[in-house]
Amino acid sequence: MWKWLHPYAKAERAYQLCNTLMPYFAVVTVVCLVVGWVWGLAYAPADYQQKDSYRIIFIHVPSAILSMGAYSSMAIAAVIALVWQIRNAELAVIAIAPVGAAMTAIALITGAAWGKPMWGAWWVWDARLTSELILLFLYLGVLSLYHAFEDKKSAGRAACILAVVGVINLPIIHFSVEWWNTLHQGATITKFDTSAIDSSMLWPLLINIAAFAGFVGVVTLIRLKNEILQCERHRPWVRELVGRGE
Amino acid sequence: MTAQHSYWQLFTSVYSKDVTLAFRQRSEIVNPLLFFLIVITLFPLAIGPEPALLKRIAPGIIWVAALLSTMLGLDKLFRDDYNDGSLEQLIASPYPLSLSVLAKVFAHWTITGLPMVLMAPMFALLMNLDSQALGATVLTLLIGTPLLSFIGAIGAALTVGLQKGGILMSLLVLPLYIPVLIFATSAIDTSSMSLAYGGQLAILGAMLAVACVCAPIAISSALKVSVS
Amino acid sequence: MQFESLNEFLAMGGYGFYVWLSFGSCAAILLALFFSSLRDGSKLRHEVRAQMKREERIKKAKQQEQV
Amino acid sequence: MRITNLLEIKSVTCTKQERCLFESLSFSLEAGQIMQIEGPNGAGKTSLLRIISGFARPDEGEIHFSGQSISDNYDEFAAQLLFIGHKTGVNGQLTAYENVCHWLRVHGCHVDKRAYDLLSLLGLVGLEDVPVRTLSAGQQRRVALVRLWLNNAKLWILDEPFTALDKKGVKQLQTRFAEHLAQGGAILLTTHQDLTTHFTALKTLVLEYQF
Repeated sequence: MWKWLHPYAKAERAYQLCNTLMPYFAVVTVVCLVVGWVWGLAYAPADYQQKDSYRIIFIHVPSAILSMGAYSSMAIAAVIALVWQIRNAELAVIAIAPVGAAMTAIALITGAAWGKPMWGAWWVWDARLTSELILLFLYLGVLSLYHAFEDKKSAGRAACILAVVGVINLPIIHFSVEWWNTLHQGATITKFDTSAIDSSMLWPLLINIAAFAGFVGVVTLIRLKNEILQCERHRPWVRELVGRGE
Repeated sequence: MTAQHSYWQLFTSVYSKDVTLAFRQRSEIVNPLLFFLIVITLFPLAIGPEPALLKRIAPGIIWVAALLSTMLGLDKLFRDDYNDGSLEQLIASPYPLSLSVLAKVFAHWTITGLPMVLMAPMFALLMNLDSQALGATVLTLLIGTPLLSFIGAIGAALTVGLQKGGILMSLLVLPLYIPVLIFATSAIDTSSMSLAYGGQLAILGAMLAVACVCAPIAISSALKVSVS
Repeated sequence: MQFESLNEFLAMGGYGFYVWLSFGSCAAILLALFFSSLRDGSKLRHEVRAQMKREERIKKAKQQEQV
Repeated sequence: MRITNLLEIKSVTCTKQERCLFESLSFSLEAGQIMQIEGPNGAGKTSLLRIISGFARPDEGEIHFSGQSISDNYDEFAAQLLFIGHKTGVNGQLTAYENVCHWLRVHGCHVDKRAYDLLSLLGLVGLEDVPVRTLSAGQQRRVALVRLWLNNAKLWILDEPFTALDKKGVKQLQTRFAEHLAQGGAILLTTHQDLTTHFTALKTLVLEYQF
């Protein structure tokens, strides 16, 4: 596998790989997003307890899952960047971070909008929401650290180190927040019992998760392409590419 | 000269340099303590002096104050060495950088954490904590403050090369402090209800052990990035 | 279809504000991220092109000087 | 037996802030050689020295010391390296003697009375136990340069070692250079002044300012 993977450490090959992968992700995103939203909003049956307000789940859960997923893939890229000193992995970290932060922000906003009709308050110190909030801080930390450095090479490596430190801490934070929550509130009403979910609701949820994953993929690829161009802008291949009007 | 002997020599040398410097400028030791004291004074003034209320919120206040006063010294932890070039000399020494870093973190703890632990009984009295909770406060501070120094040093190492790294460092570090805060305050809470709080202390101890091993590696690689 | 009319669909059984707030802000964030990423890319290409033209002008000026 | 090619720079490229400082730079340094790097301000002299010392990473290329890449085993290389940069690593709050002792311990050298004698040799008599910040710029630099007499490193990398030194100091330093070279060491330095002593094994490298 290593032999197959190694050429992609070269910037030009990575750029081409982004280009080949992008259409697949784009198709998945567009199709799933349209199907998922229409199905979720209009066709899925209403929940017998939460009525139509539960439809927020079709974006809340995917964005929450993807916010964690994006962080872990960012951390994996960071480990690769630090251990094998592959510059493209560093760029990938920087490309994923804003996308992950956006996912976290969506999860927080939708969580609040769901909390208001369910709990009567916009913000409840619920374990999952609190973890999401801390995750947002971690994302913002990586981003602001990257932008604080003038030299982008050091910036990339510093952001990678912080991402790895963050991912080691994330399970501890998550666990401690869950534990703190049970300590202070007793067993709170869990928003959604996933085991009891009916297939008429599960399918649109899964499709929406796929749509969000596709979206994260597409935007990450676009941003990765930008980062590669930015750091290779003096290379002949970039000039040729831009000259061709691509 | 055996290798072990010289590792020890490196550790003591780096440690004693930082501690000596701190003792020459007393303010480095005294200021965080004063800050700690003032923050604790502010709370009763802000929310009222009822003993029961103070007792209820004391663990949180003491620990938040401890977090903030640890942050005060962190910015200076690597800043002077970075500015005068000592950091480069440490990197270019034949010993692993993580060992020198470990010594520096211990020195930071001796300067800021240890005085807080020693003064804790007094703060606990101010906040109306009873003797059980007082023991827990001292113990959690004893295990928790080195942990704060370790985690904070990662942030300090990442931002030492930046002109205005201080605020950014607090942004990076404070979210990572959350587990320490949760377990430490809950240990004090539990103890004031006369329950066993060994579990929380054990978790704090485990986190300290992990930080002891992992943090120096992260700190030294962050320092190498900052120096380049 | 769960809803009889468009009005009912928009009302979402009384929860319309919250549901549409969530979906609306979600769509806004997704679109903003997508288009800002695209715009960054085209800005970058523009800069590279400008840099190439600048270099060409310098080259030309040098050649003319020599002549 | 002499080790030839103590230090080898293999096609090193460095860009800073979108500007290419040097590209595919290669040279080597043998034991007993001294190399002076020249060039205008901003040509990348300091960056080159920092890359060779292993503080910064080159964009491309490798540095080999005694046939081994320095990034593979940095601590082993560091044991053979003495680096004195613009920032000398002398702490202003500590005294001259404390500074020297701390440096010696951190670099695994034995601390003995020689340090004290050397301070007086370098014209710091009576200033050994005064905080360094009260000394003049030249005297502060001497505190750092004492290291040249106290180390057993093969390779010296010195960034502008003569700054703020008086004529006598410059002369003393160059005598020490000659001793080090005779013992089979190598020196890499940048300076805007020309060396006054004649070195037979002197190489010069000129870095041009590139746009």
